[in-house]
Amino acid sequence: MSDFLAMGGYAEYVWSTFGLTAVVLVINMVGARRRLRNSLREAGLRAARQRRQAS
Amino acid sequence: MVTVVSAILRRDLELGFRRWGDVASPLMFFAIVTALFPLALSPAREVLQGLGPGVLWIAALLAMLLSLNALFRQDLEDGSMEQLVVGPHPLPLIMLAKALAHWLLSGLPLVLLAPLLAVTYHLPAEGVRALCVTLLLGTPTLSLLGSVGAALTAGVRQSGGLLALLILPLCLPVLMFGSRATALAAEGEVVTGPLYLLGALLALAVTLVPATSSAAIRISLD
Amino acid sequence: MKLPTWFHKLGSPPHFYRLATLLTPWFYVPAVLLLLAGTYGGLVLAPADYQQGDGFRIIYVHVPSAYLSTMVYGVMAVASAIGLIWRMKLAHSVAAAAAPIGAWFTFLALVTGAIWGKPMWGTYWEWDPRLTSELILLFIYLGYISLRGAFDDRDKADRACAVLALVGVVNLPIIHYSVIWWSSIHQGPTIKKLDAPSITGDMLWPLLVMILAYTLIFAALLLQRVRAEVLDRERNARWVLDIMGAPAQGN
Amino acid sequence: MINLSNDAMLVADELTLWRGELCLFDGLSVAVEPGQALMVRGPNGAGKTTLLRVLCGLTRPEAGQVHWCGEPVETSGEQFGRALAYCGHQTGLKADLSLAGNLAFAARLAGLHGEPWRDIMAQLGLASRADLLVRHLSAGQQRRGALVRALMVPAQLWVFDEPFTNLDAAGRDWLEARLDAHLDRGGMAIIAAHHELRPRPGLRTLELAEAR
Repeated sequence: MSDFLAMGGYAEYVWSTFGLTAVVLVINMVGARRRLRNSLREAGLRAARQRRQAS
Repeated sequence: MVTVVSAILRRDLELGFRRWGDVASPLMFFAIVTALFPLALSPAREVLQGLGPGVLWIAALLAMLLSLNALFRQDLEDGSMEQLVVGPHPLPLIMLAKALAHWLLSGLPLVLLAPLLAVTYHLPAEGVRALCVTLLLGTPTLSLLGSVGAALTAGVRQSGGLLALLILPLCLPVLMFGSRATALAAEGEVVTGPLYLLGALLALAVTLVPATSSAAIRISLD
Repeated sequence: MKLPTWFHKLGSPPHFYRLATLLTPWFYVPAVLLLLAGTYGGLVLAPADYQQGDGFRIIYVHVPSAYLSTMVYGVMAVASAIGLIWRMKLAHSVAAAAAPIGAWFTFLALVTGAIWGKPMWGTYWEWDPRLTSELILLFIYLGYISLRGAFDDRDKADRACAVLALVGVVNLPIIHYSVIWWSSIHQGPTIKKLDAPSITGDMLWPLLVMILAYTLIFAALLLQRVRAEVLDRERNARWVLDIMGAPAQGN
Repeated sequence: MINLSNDAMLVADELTLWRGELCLFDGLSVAVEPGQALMVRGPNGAGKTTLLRVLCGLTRPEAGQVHWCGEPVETSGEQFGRALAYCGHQTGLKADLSLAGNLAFAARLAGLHGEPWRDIMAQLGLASRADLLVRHLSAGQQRRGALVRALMVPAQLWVFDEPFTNLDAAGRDWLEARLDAHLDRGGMAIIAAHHELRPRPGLRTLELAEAR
């Protein structure tokens, strides 16, 4: 296991790139979901407001 | 066709001379920026000769960016661009005339001032000649590309930095070929290659930009 | 030019919104699975490269993000063209949604490329044609995103950014080849450029798996962001109110 | 005078335009024929200016089409451009040029020779101001300068946005008389105004409701 982690001496480079990739992927996944949540919430507020105005 | 271009050129040039301050400031900026490097780095001949072409070209590019910002802003505020858009004349032709007028007021003066500044960098004669030729070929392309950026950001509030961010990546090929050709010429090498490429970029810009900046200005006027 | 009806149907926001809601998990799940498979393949199964040793494994994250950075700009340019020509707000929504994703992966390609450069050339940053083009592409993305942010009217922002994306897509090849020309003049061909080492079969399949995984992840992220953009643009439309009637599902 | 083709018509159908949350107009259709003047009235912010800009092809509506002689205004370029005289809120004059300089530019652009603006300028009492920089003119004089520019070049369709503001009584009468002559010759006009136009044959009114 430890030589796997050593990556033939390139450990810091390989793991840093894979780590950074994971971080960027997570940032994008969370970001996209939150962007959608915000729009859904705003649309919900607007719908509620219009329903109040209509009634 | 010709009357439209000449009418716009005549008006914009007259405006340029009336507000000569707007024409002079990019020139002074060009001179000051080129003077910064010897003061900041070193007045040594070899250093300056090595830096010369790049610094002069970068300063010229930045100087043109200064004047591009206001290119359409004033026309939008006083409604004169609106009249041109609503008028019978083809908008791409009008935008080409505007870009030409901008070049005459900002690009050409830079080309005339460049030899003077090149001397302060101890550039040899071939280098100075190459600098002028590359600027003569490159600055119109910068005006054209810049007119697209200016048209896109004309309606937007404070857009100084934005215009530079939009335009500079597009101007990189001109900068690279221009400064490279000047440096190579200064070392006595043949530079026909980059000059042809600069000419090709100019031809491409003259054909593609007018239609693009027309679409852009219509969007800003919407 | 008469368009196929499915194109118009796809172009109608409510139809697209429902489709996107349905499809998002179908992209996410396989994407994550392929990602794990590709990573395992690349890190464990693939043999070390005879020249770069295990350092070459960085290509399994660098190459897919570099591919994505250009592919996403292509998606933005096509969407912008469709948006301008057929005046489809949905197409503009796709371009608006794709930009931040493209910018992120361009940044990722840039940094992973630089890190990969360290063991190869000894320095983190090397003005290699590929990395330089990637850097300029990042500036173009940032320019696009800041132009979009500068407009407060959404329709104007869409159309202006569409023009910018088309101007960009015309300039990208020009910039790329002038960078190659520029670097060949400066460095000369002596310095070994950052090209992928010769890949044999069992090194190759993880890379293809990773590229497919990245594409699917991009699709999933894009669908979510486009749904958000569509909701923002269609705020006055009837169908948005109907959807809001139902409990909000933000999967 | 240009030949006023009597089958020329401006037709706008099903115009829809939102501004953010507000709907300015929805499904608005209007047509103007030779000899007709359409007065657009409505409270501030009802979208009068925007409607005029849509009819000129400057602003693109969310939905709907505007046709001039059957051609969509956005793509009819020369034909519509020659027929239209547009006077918006802005004067369209460069502040750093003299009034005469601006008008000379407009005349050259329209291919007119000599100084066709002299007599209109005199009628509007601007003769003595011709060589002043537009920057130094009062708002009223600048408005009248814009009117001179719009009226100098013969056009079949006038689209004026509140042309009567900053005009004194004499100026108003002059413009009303000028409008009558224009309509008699088969011209058309779309005018956004707050105050009542003099009743005349072919005058129609379009009331824009408050944007909701």
